[in-house]
Amino acid sequence: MSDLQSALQGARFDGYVSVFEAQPAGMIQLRADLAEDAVAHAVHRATGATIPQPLGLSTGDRGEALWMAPDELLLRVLTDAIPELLADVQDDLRDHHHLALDVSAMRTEIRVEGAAVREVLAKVTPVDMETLKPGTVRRTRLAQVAAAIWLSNDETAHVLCFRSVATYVFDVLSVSARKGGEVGAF
Amino acid sequence: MLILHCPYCGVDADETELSPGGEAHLTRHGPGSDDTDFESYLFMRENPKGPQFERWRHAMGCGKWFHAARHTVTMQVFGTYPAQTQRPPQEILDRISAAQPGWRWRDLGDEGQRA
Amino acid sequence: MGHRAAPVMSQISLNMPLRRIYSDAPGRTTGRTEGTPMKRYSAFAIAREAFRHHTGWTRAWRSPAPKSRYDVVIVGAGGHGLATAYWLGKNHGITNVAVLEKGWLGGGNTGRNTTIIRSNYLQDPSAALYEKSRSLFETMSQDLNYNVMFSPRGVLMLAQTEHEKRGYLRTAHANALQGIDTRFIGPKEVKEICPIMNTEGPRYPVLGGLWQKRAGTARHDAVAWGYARACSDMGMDIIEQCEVTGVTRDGGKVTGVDTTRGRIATDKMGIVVAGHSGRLAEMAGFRLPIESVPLQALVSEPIKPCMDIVVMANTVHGYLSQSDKGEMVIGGGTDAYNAYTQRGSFHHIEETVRSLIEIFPMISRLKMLRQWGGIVDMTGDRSPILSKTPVDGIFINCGWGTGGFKATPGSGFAFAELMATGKSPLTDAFSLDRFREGRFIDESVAAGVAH
Amino acid sequence: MTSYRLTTPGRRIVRGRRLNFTFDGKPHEGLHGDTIASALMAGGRTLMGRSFKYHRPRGPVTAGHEEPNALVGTGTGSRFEPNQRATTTRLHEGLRATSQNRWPTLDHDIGAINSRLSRFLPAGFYYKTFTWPAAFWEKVYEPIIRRSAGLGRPPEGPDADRYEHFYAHCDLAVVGGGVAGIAAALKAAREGKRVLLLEQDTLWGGRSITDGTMMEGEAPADWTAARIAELEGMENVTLRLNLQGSGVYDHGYLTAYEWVAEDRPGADAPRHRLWRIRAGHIITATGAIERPLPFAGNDIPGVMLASAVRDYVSDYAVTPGRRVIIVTNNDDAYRTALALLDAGVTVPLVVDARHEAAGELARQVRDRGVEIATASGITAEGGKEVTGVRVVDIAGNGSGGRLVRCDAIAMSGGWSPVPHLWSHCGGKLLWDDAQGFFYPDPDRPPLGADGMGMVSAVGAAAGDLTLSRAGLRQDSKGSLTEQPTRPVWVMPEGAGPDLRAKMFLDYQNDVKVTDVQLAAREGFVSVEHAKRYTTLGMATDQGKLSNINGLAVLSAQVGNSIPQVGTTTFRPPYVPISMGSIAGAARGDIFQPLRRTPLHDWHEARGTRWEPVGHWRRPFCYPRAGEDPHAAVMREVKNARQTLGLLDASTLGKIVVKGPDAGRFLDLLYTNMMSTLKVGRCRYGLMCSENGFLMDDGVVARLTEDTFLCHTTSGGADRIHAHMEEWLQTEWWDMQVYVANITEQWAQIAVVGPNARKVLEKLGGMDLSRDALPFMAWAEGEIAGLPARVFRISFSGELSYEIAVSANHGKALWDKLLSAGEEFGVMPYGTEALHVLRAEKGFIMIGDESDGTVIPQDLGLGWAISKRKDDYIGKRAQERVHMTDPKRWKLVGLQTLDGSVLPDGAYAVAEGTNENGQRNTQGRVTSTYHSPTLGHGIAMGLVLNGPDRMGEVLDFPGTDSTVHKARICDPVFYDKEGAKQDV
Ligand SMILES: Cc1cc2nc3c(=O)[nH]c(=O)nc-3n(C[C@H](O)[C@H](O)[C@H](O)COP(=O)(O)OP(=O)(O)OC[C@H]3O[C@@H](n4cnc5c(N)ncnc54)[C@H](O)[C@@H]3O)c2cc1C
Ligand SMILES: NC(=O)c1ccc[n+]([C@@H]2O[C@H](COP(=O)([O-])OP(=O)(O)OC[C@H]3O[C@@H](n4cnc5c(N)ncnc54)[C@H](O)[C@@H]3O)[C@@H](O)[C@H]2O)c1
Ligand SMILES: Cc1cc2nc3c(=O)[nH]c(=O)nc-3n(C[C@H](O)[C@H](O)[C@H](O)COP(=O)(O)O)c2cc1C
Ligand SMILES: [Zn+2]
Repeated sequence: MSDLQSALQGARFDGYVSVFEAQPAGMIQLRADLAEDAVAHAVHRATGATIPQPLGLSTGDRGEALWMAPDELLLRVLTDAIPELLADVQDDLRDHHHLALDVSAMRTEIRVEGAAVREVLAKVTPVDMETLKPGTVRRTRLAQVAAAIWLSNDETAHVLCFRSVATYVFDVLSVSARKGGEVGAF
Repeated sequence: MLILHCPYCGVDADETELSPGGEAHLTRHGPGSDDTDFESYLFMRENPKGPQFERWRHAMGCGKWFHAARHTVTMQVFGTYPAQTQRPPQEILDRISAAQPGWRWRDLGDEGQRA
Repeated sequence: MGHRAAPVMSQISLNMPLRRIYSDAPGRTTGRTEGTPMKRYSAFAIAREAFRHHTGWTRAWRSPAPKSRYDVVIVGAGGHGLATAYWLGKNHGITNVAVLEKGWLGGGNTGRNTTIIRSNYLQDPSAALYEKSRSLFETMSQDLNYNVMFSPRGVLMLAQTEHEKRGYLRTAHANALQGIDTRFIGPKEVKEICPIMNTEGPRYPVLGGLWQKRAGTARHDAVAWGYARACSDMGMDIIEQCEVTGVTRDGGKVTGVDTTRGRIATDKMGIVVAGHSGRLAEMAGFRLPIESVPLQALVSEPIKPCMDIVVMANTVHGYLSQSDKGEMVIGGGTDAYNAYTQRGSFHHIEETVRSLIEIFPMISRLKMLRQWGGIVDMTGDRSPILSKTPVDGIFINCGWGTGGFKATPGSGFAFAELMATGKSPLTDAFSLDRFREGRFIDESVAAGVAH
Repeated sequence: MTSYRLTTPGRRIVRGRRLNFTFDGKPHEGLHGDTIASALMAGGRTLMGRSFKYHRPRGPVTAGHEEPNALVGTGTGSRFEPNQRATTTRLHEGLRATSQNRWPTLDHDIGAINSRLSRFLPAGFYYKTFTWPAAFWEKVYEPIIRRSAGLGRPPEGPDADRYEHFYAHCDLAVVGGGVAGIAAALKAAREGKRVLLLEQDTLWGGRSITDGTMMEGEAPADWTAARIAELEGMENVTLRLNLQGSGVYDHGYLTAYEWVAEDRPGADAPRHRLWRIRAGHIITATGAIERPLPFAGNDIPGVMLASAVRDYVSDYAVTPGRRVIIVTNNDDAYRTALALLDAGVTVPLVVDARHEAAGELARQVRDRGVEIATASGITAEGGKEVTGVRVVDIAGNGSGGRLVRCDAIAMSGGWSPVPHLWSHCGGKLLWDDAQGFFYPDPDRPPLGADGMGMVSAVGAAAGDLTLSRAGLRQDSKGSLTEQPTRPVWVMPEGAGPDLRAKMFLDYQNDVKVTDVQLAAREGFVSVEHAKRYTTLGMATDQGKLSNINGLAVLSAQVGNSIPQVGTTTFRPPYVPISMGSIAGAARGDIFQPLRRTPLHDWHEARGTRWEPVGHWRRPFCYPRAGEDPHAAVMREVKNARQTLGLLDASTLGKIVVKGPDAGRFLDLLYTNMMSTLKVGRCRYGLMCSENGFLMDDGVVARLTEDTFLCHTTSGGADRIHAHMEEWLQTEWWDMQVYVANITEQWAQIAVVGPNARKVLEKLGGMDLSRDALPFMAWAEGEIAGLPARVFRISFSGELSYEIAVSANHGKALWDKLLSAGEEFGVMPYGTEALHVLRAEKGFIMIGDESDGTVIPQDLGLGWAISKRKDDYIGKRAQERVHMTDPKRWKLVGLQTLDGSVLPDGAYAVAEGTNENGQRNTQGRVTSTYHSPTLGHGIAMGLVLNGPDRMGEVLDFPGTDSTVHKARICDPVFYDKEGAKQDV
């Protein structure tokens, strides 16, 4: 769709790691009692994934579920699937107190790639990046804003931030990734 | 620069991920309440030089409010616990008493006074 | 052997022949241990002393042991406590006064503030009190025969948002009716007064500022020392290393205090202990709408003069001036949680410095020499309390929070009047009952303001 | 010209690599590895600075971070920096150094006159004088005092370099990479702990490399190299040089300062990096610093710490002189004699304060033919350089004595552990009387979050100067048992005032023994008072050299023991750190987050004048070429009234509240009744704080039976969302309600004006007729092919639609509106036009009509306060006497008699003055604008009994002595019936 405009319009910076805007994903914010079977069912139907452990991420064939809070998940699926999946979730949880919203446009994912991703992130977040395991999702502070950070492997970091500060976060990460700033501590 | 354990998401959170919310275990006084009660609910504070029960929000993390028992001089943290609690867990009270024998929290009255 | 000696020990010291020395009617000379009058300070005195290696100088204030009873006991020898004692003597003839200090006098917030003095407050009661105070600073050095280096170099409060600008315009109007000389000035004049400032932004271009020309700074320690010397000279006892540990009452009336140097009787007592107000109130049996939080400051290494005014940038929470010695004195934010450590969290230093670099880019290449904190007493409406209390005979002066240094002389003046006569027009609005009545004095309304 | 470069090797310098630099504009040459100080000394210059107060000529006393004297400016322009320690600043090609605090030149400084006048300028003299005549202080004295302030010249303009932060975590951080630190790190690392070992120097090994004897059978350098190699091979260890422990804060937070590219100006690398380390435990292995000896003339250039002399010889192959006399109270200084002798420098004499010099080191020195004068002290002779010493009886008054010629003096007053980091967060110290120093009390460490000690000290930093407690056997060739030190605080001990006035304690601030004694005499007996009265320890070295000597002098004068007098408070940073490093990368574009709406770039490209609103930026107006902002605002207002305006309303907060109890919850949150709102409808609502004051307002739309969408002010979204979560989590946690802040999911555009419907119909997709979508209703559908929610609400009083589309579609919708609106003369308008439009309608604005002291009742908003509810947040507070006081100022309209615009923030005066002599007032202006629609000024204000005083005229004095007269009127100036918005 030509009308679609992501926050960073595909921006990219190559320093001693690469920083770039990831393909926009469809996102559903789900608040519910995560212990209920119906919730597990709805999440599975939408993503193919199970309910993640606290601070976890679980992957299914249609998408993934990120643990955001004890009563909150973020489901990441294909953008085009959103209207249908959202309706499904709402339908599945019809009789359960819950909140499910399309929040696809509200957040931006920035990818950081390279051998030094941990180090670059360690310049801007108080999380222990050296020991953060791939698959652990940390909602935390990145420079002066909130963000969720996780590694999918040792050389790929995902940073999820609010759309309005996407440029800020991108700039902050780019400055941190500038050549000459290598720390070499981890 | 505090680190507090968020009892909801299990993270040992850096102070900069958190936002403080003042004294914990205040009783809300609404319409019809006595002037003194209302004044003390809104303004009068324990402000102890010693162990204090206080509210925190894991603002940049899971967003949940929790309570912490912290010493305002030594900065020792005796424990954190969910905000949906009327009184501090006994084990935390015990821990405070161990660190500070004879300690007593005014609002807990005699209950809070441990040997 | 420290000052925290058991009360029993100090009881003994009470039996020492001190009463003989101090029971005389208070006066200029009789109060002094040496029996010699206080030496007047002057350039001639220095010249005279220079030729005898400055051996002729005597103590600036005496160090007496406590008597068993005083007409008035002031707890806390910070600026406000000492100023209260001074005006009790000077205006009300009450000189049988003890000022009790748990540490060294002036060692609380008086000794650790960024020394900004101004009176351009919005609300009438504040403006009255702070302007009284500012005007007393004008003559303090002569009044005390002690150079407190009041430096009315001008204070500029920057407006960096439309909202802030409108707030200062409002303050300027209020000040005009309160008899306070302030002016809202535009960005061009800002740049002229303070050339090292980057007024162009880019983030928060300077839209102007509220300028009070006769506001400024003073040497904070000297204020405490000058008052201590003057009080001592009136025969008052300033007793350091004497911590109040309890308040004794007879029903609803105060009868005295327990201290680390023994029990002292009095039926009139002023609590002037800033961050420790809640503790003293607890001893006296009441609660206060106060929370104690650390507030931090820092200084850079000294450099040659580059800035001749005080700048307060409230949008970004940074306060900057250059001391007479050359350091840039920088004030920042408070921790938002209670603590009694005079430290504070590092990220506030970071926030403050970051903001000030934005406005004063040159300080990026200065170095931070030292950072410290004080415990400030924040009230529910961020305005001070000068008031009677639920206990008869106990008066409280507290809640100055992040901005009470400037109020030191005025606060003492008004509080002494309240203590001596039971009423002062300057303190009326600052009574404790305002919280119950919902009658707040909120200064933050025009634009976030501190110090 | 007595200092020079030796031919012996220096372990830090590379002989072949010459570097050119300048000092005060004159060319100099140094070697790779040199500091500015070592290079200048190699070139024969020891005079490097002037002291603060007396402008005394000064040379380096140290070879390290504790240097008080040799401070210079480096660099030029945007890389100029004052007060750099010449003793630690590494040389680089082209470096430009300048001396400080002198005029016209370093060698001939007019200010040195102060030194002659020093007897008139004792400690605290300014408190005693300059008060008469009163006016002179401000006009004459203070300007003079101020002009003489400071050391270096201020930096210029923006900084050309960049900085950054780094967060590191470990079980154990070891500060100091001397042998004690290395051993501690190794022990923990072998136990599997995550260890960070940091060393401020460029080399490992600390003092032991120069001073140490054999360690566990190895030479210290070999011992060090082997241990470092082992540590380097371990996964769980991070080793860093050039990284200085800077401050210890609560809960194991350690800041550290890294010199990354300071010696590579212009390199694309951060100059400094500030580390924030979270350590489970911290070990300070920071070693010890040598103390100067207080003898007369101890500040003459050429007088140096004995260890520094040794360092210059062995590290840089530089000697401060050809004939160097050693003066000491301990054995360690004899190492300097040996080092000098080994390097071929003459040591005519060692002066030892002790009654005998019987140690092994002394024997070695004596064996090499050097005379040792025991039970002796010195006074130094010289002006800008040392010319000799007078050897005097240590117990005497300093008179007489024989003169021995020399050109440098190496002094040692014993060693003091470096306790700074230990003390920053509350660690306590013990006094060692024999060695004359304070050291960390292991039983009173700073406490961590768990209430246990979080810092420990090892090695010399723990007072274990010979490392016997560290378990490091410094075995040696011979038996090197050292003889006890004899603490000396004044040399000679019986010196009279003339000599004591030349014994410097704090070099930089020119605090002498006599100053401290004067302070004590005047009652400044608390160490903290003495510090502040004399400025002892307040210079850029923070008393690293002066503190102990100073308080020993104080305690002797006061008659208390040294531990009774105690130390002053140690504060971070350990050594000054650049402000740039504290701010880190946060400057320029990323100084603070800038929040951008999906239309931000469009506004920017359009040359909008921005207004910061929280971290957002909103267009204030869109001036056209040649148009001033006021004219732009007037044009934008008129256009919206007459035809069609567009406003980027994306920053308005949008919070979804859902659940079975959502209605009940909102009834508590808002003053209005929200639970009765019908699905499909909107209602304006007010929120108060629990203290009763108005805090936010906005339109609430009921989306479904159990779902509401709450709009908040732009600045309020996060705050109100947090406010809701707080009440739900901490008070009403039994309620079944979820809230979500989805502000940024939506781009929201207000389409405003008589042609609003037409332009939307042109875009097509939804029935937006009055019947299908009446005023205060909302609907979901498509506009121009984009899924949208449309709210028929109006903050302008015109026909108005607020259209929300996915943020991804915001720009597309905006573009379509602009092109479809072209035929109607569409124009975007900014926040200021928005303000004028709402003011013409008498709509209140949070932050203008409300200021945190205003309750809804003041604003005539009683209709929005439900009388049927038992409770809402703020209700109880509004029952207090002051809140129900009939004398509260109430909202009215104000119109000047002459049509002019009332000044912003003006007050309406009343008769007379109050008790404090302030003019009485009876109201104030809250909003004031020129209304282009009405052609005159309009204002709102709060006035005493205002609503009952319609038509009355009030006086509003300006700040310029003009008085503006304004009549009280209805606050709704335009379209009182509300016909225009409801068409
Ligand atoms: C970092 C910082 C910056 C500031 N900047 C400014 C500024 O720029 N301008 C400004 O106007 N204000 C400023 N302030 C605020 C100002 O310092 C204070 O409001 C003011 O100094 C308070 O004076 P005081 O005499 O009431 O309290 P203090 O000076 O704190 O005196 C209280 C005294 O009471 C003593 N005490 C406490 N408990 C007991 C006890 N039980 N027994 C005996 N004695 C006791 C304490 O030891 C202390 O000496 C700042 C404060 C800080 C911390
Ligand atoms: N006999 C004596 O009189 C005497 C006196 C002093 C030292 N010594 C000798 O000194 C050595 C002591 O060994 P040690 O390891 O305890 O101390 P050390 O002085 O050898 O090592 C301390 C190290 O810590 C570093 N350091 C200091 N502060 C720092 C900071 N804030 N951040 C980072 N690094 C910092 C220093 O640069 C140094 O390398 C032994 O060789 C001992 O014999 C002897
Ligand atoms: C206005 C002002 C200026 C200061 N200037 C210096 C200074 O030049 N050098 C210094 O070491 N400390 C300076 N300080 C800080 C004091 O050394 C000290 O840190 C502060 O008074 C708090 O006391 P404490 O650190 O002993 O707790 C200054 C403090 C103030 C309030
Ligand atoms: Zn959490």
